[in-house]
Amino acid sequence: MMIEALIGFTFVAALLVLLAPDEWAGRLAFAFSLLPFAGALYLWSGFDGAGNALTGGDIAYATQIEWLEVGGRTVSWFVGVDGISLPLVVLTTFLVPLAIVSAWTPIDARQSQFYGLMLFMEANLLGVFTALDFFLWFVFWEAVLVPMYFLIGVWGGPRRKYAAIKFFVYTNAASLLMFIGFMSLTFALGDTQSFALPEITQAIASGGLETWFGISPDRIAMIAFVAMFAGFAVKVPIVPVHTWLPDAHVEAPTPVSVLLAGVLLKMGTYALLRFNFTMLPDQASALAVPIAAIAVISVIYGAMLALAQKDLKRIVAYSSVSSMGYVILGLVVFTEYGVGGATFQMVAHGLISGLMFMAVGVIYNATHTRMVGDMSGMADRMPVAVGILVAGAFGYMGLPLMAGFAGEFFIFVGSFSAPALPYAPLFTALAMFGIVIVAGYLLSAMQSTLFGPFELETDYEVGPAPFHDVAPLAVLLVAIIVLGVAPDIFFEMIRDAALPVVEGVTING
Amino acid sequence: MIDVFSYVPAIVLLPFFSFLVALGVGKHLPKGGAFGGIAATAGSFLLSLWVLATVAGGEAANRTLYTWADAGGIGPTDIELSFGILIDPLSALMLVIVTLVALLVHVFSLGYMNDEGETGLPRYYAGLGLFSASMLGFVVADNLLMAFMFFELVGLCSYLLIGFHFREPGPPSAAKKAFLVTRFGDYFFLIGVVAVLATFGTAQFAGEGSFPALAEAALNGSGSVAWTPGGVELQTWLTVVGLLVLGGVVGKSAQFPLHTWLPDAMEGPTPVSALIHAATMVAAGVYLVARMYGFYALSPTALAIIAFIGGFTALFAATMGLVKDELKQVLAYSTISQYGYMMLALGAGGYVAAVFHLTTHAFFKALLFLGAGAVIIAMHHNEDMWDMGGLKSKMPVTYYTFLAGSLALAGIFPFAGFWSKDEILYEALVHGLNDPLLLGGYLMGLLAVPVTAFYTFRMVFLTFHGEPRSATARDPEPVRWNVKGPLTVLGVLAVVTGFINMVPVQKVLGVEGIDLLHLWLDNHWGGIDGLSSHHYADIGPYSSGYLVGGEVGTVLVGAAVSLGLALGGLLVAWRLYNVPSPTEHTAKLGGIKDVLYNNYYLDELQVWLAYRTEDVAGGANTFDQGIIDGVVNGVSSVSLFGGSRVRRLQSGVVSQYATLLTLGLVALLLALGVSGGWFL
Amino acid sequence: MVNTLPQVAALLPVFLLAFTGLALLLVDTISPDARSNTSMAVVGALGSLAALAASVWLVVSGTGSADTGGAITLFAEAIKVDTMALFFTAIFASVTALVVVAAHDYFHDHASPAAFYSLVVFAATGMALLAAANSLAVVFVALEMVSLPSYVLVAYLKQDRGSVEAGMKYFLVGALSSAIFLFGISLVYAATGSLLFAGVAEGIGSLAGLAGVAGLGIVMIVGGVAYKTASVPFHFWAPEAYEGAPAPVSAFLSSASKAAGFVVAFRLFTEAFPVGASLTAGIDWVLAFGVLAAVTMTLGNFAAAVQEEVKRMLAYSSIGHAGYVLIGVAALSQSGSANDAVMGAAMAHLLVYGFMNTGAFLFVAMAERWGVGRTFEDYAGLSRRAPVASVAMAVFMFSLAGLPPFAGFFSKYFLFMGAIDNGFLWLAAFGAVNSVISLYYYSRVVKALFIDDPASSSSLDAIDVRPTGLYAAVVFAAVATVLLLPGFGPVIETAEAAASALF
Amino acid sequence: MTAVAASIPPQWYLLLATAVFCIGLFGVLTRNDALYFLMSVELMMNAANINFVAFALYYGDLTGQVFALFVIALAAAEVAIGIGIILVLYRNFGVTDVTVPTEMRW
Repeated sequence: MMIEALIGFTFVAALLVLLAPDEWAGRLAFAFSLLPFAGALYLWSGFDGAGNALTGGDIAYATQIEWLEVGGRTVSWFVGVDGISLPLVVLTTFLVPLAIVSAWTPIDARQSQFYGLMLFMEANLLGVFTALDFFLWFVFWEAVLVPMYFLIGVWGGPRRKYAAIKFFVYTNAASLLMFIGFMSLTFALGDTQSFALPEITQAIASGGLETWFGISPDRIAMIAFVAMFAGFAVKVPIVPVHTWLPDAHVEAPTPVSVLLAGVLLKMGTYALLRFNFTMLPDQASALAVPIAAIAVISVIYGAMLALAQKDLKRIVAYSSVSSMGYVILGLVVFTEYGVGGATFQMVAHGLISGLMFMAVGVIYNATHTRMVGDMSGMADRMPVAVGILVAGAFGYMGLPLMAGFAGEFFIFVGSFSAPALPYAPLFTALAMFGIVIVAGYLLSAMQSTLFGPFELETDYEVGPAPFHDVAPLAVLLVAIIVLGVAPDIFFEMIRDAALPVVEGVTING
Repeated sequence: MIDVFSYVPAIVLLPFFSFLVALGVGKHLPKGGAFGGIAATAGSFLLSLWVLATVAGGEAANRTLYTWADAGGIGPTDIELSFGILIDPLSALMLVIVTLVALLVHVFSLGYMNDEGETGLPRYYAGLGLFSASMLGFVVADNLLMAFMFFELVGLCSYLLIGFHFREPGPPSAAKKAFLVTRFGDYFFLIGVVAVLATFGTAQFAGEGSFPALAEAALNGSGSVAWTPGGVELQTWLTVVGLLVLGGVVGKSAQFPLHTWLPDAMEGPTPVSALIHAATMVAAGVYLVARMYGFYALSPTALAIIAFIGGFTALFAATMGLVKDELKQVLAYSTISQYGYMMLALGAGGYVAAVFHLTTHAFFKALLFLGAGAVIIAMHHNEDMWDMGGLKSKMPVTYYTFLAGSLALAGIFPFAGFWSKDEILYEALVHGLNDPLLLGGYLMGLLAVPVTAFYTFRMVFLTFHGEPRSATARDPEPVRWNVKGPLTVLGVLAVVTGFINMVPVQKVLGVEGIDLLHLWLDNHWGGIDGLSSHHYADIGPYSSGYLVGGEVGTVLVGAAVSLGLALGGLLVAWRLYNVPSPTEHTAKLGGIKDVLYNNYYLDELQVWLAYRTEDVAGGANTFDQGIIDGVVNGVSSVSLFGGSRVRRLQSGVVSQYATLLTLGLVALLLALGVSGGWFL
Repeated sequence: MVNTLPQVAALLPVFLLAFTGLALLLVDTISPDARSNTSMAVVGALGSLAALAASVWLVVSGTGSADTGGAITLFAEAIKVDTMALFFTAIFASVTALVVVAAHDYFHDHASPAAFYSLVVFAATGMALLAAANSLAVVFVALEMVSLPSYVLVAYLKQDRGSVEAGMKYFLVGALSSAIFLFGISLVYAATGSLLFAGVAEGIGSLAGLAGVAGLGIVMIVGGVAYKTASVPFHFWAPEAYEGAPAPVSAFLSSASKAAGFVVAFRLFTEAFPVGASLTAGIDWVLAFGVLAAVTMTLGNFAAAVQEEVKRMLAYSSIGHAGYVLIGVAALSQSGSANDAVMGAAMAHLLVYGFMNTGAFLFVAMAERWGVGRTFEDYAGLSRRAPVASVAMAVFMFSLAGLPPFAGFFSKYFLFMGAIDNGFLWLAAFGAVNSVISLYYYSRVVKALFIDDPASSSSLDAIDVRPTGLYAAVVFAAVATVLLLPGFGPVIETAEAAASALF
Repeated sequence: MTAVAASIPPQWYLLLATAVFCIGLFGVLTRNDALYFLMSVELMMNAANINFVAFALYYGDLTGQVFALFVIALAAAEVAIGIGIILVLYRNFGVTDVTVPTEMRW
């Protein structure tokens, strides 16, 4: 019942914060958000899962309660964690308190609503990462969008309304596509009478797919795979369905960007791993080349776009597209290092992009501009914040002994000689070139904004950032370095859960 | 007996702690944390000496200390990614060099930074500490991945230190360039690392299961590799991998065409330049090749390419050094050129020669940079040699040590540089006689000798001789012990280091046992199997050929030629510049002059490339905003337009509703009727 | 316990509603002045709640369900009480209760509110009867019992040109449709010689060359149903009627009356015109409904997406939802394994819809009560002054759009699921695309309420009163909409049981 | 009498009813005046009645006949309400032309 307690408490906390007066809503929300983190650490400390939850491994903290039955199929409250979902749970509960603290400075209106929605979103995110029943999962998956819609729409920048609706409609359209794909899959599984993901996965693995309204099993699987991939691709996002992301990021307030990049994008990759690559590995390996091509395009194209941006947030946003490309590559190669590295990269990128957005936000708080051209020599005025920003940027460039390098390197090692992917070395080498471009645009942006003589058009004095702005940055940086020096903290359990996925695939040719 | 090797991590960690201390509480410490750094590097230096002694005592270490990650790869076993230490004669020697230079640079910094009242000293010493730590970690690395990681950290530190004066426009740009250009090289290095792991399932340097050993076994058929890309033959693939790793070397060791960052890097504080050029960053590249020489030796093609790049860079950089006006610029190009020599040596199978030159160069180049630093202090940070002159009498210590360094650099007997450079050329010659590409490298290296001597002494004469050409030169600022001390130490070393490896003497006079470095690297006192020079010679492709008079004759001829050329260059410089008031003679070069001034327009080329890339990015952005996002927004506007059409149906006139309603019903009737065949 | 009571007790909810209506008339005659508003509202509310309680109790006690001896038929089989009938009676009763409570505030200053309540309750009675009809005759009579009061209700504001125009259009289209419906019945009678569903089904099974007549009749009946459910092409009255009518009436019509139309459809096209028999007779009404469903939801959503007035947007959206629910009939198939699933989902959706849509219209009623205006712009920033109501409205909007964690999500997705399960992927796809569009315009309301800033500082001053009844109704509807998600299990299972009893 | 009625083949009744229905429909579609509209609708309903009565005879059961009576009553009620609505329509718009009130559209 730990997971239920975790989610339930977060919901309650959200409610209480909603009702709290604005003055101390922020502090209260922070205090509350620490408990889920503690809870997640407790889950971690007592983690006894083994293998992959979907392929019949031992699920930790599993509870399955029948909820309702429809069309002869049971929908149940079924939650639990394995080596893939637990790190993401920890990541979520870890990022939210920091994001809340980073909101203290910028959020100055309707605080209680803001923090309440943040916690509400956290609760749903936890649900997404722990749910093991499709319907339950889908409820949380969709429910994440609502608070996000408000967070962008109410507290966002000038074009917030456009960004919010775009995000909302775009991602919902995607989920519907995915929904239809998954449903046709379940109905082709004639004798599986539940929506429990493990059951469905194992049924498919044991050839449970039947001809359905004259469509052959293979074709159904392929249709479902494509539909789900397309649906999740929007969430990740992958080129060419990425255009909602920069708008959303640019308009969203800093703490929301942190969660958007840090956790929400991971929902997409997590779902891809769970559904497409774990349930339908053979379709995945049949489509390996096009998927890898998309991944590489995302990496290079996203990086090129970032290179062309002048808005610091846009830069980081596009580089997220680029980083997610690595994850896709890692998933499609079906090697232990590849899949495990992809999962690890989710966590690593969550921390690093969170740090970047936070740091940019701290500068924005002081300068009220994010345009590269508008400022220079910020290092002179806010040395600590800038110092951490620089460190974070190098983390983003994949500096060894920081989390980002571990994730990317695992993926590269896994993918370079992957038998599941034709021309693997070529794809890998191409994707790797991203590390050069990323260095290019981050260094240029830093040079012109952080260094050189201090210049900024303001009528007030720009001083060092307040402590509660810098503290979260420092915490994140430490976490990134720790994870980079000792990736096994997560990687051990991740690869334990990733192995069955890898073994699930039959390599053709 | 206590195990010294368990203290090796301390060698790396001590400077790291000094980094933490300086970063954390540096502003509350005297001298901004300088003493912490000095203490740390001193400690590392002593430990390194101890390690050196132990290795001399016949011990060596190749241990895995910490598993970073471990998961299933391709092939039978997991790929384990780990950290460890590999202590053999080579790394032990390198440890001593690095720690010594780092220590001296720390001491010198007291004079150069503190006494000059620089701000941000904690940041500076933190940088130095991290820099030393990274380099030491790189030196002791027992596998390619660990090496790569610290290689990257070295790059980071160079970025931080070159950009130390971040409030000025120049340094940040130079720092960016340094990191980017080396990053470009490291891109290939990274592919190389991944390729090695994929191919052999391990990245260990030494031992039975190490990748050089596996490659060797696979080539002579007594073993096999885990994976090779489809359709690529093993020998070719190994060459490709070697060249990929070489990419990183070319970047860090500033070889053509990735050398352009190094002259700009002079924007950093002079002690940092000394550290970068003598012992850390630039040395890292060459050291890496030496470290995995057992792998390169298996691929003649790779060796030939290394040799040619080296030789070409040696000459190419030297020519650019001819016309520079700033003191440090000249030294910068001399560095590029000297590392070119080392690459030539490695490519030519002169493993020992390369390490030898690495050693001597570390000392005399550190000396030259620190000397230059002293001059710069004296000149109130004016680096233009045309404003100097006549400093000889004002600052004798600096002058004589600097002179020793210059003689070494120019390769004048019996200074350190002579021995090492002579051996390189000798190796290139004897091996090159059977290998045209190598011979080309040799000839370029030989041509570079007089050029080097010329620009070196042009520098010396312009700086120290003749009449003072500016007010500051007439009354330079004095320097203190903390500057003179390091200079003296290095000056001595620049003179004597050559004697650790007097191969020519041995060959000519037949005195055994004076080629200490050869014996040292040949595991004469012990080491690790498979990492010895003769093993490299065995697996290497080269056979020696001799000119008239067999070996001895070749030795003498070679030495004589190179020494003669060096002296020639020196004399020309003497004639032109050792006069009371020297003038520019670059006009004599005519058109070439501009080319040399502008470094063969290579920077322009790279800038041009950067701009083109930005254009492409801009195009991609337009495409993204216009086409891809346009489609997205198009969908919504189209549906809204459709909606505004649909609503027009609702005309508000009820009788029209009746009509439409009836028509709809009739349509339905007809459709179903026809399909159902009611009217038949 | 059914055995202990006379069979006719199964009609308890209907009787309760009828008596309530009469009681209201009585109260009105006793105290005919405007002050009777409150007392009328109380009586009406109590009566409808009693009916609700009764129907729920009957459902729980398993009256008319398969496991307690099957449906209860009364009056020479003209009436048939089964789970579905009671299920829908519950929907009608709850909507009525909400509307009555809300109306108390809406008509607080109306000259003669009394008649309103009795009309609403009588209409509800008709609906309840409709749900239990087992003969075409009863269907028609009950249908008129629903329609006639509705015409009056729409035109209830006699001084308001909008209300009158709406009433006129509603009435004329309604009259025409019922005529068509009636003629359809007569043709079916002509072809089959019976008005009882069972008899009709029999006749359909053995049509001797009269397939054409029966077909014409059935299609005309489809037309009648389409009118009641506001589906294309009989939907034209809906936007005007809903826009012009007093908001509580719009709520009543768009929720209860629509549901009434569907209960007829469900019964007719399972018991009177079974799929198999009709298809063999060459009467492919499944296709007809499929086309209607697709066209209806598309038209409704596209038109709703471009409205300026919230009320009219809701009107079109309710057309769109009619399209969704039509899937419940359109996705039936002869050999389909999920017939009961899809129809049950449709019923469940109607129940949920009864709450969320009524709530939405009642929020509009509140806005009209405040007099803040009708367009999206007028709603800007309402959340600043009326947070509770605005949150409730947001709940309704997201639920209508089919977003979790609200009930509309489940009902809608079970609907699509059932369609997919029965092989009607294309219908589900239509529904999905439309849901995306609907998301756009529903979120426009939320955007106006929460995100947009008020047009002017004074524009919110209109919100000076806190109409208790309206608030109560809206909040109750919102709570129900939320609680129906966790509590969806019994609902969907009852609905499926009810549906499966029809096949 | 009954024999006569019964001797007429049912198709004719169908045709008659359909004809009356179409006439009514025609009226609905062509007349703009609310009252004419109403009358035409009545006509359509009576067409249905013809069917009921005729086929009640044809099948020999009374259901249709009885139902016809129901329908007549309902039609009357409908007319009553219709007239009422047309009355308020006239009060507000001053016309009985149904094409005039078009304040609500699109």
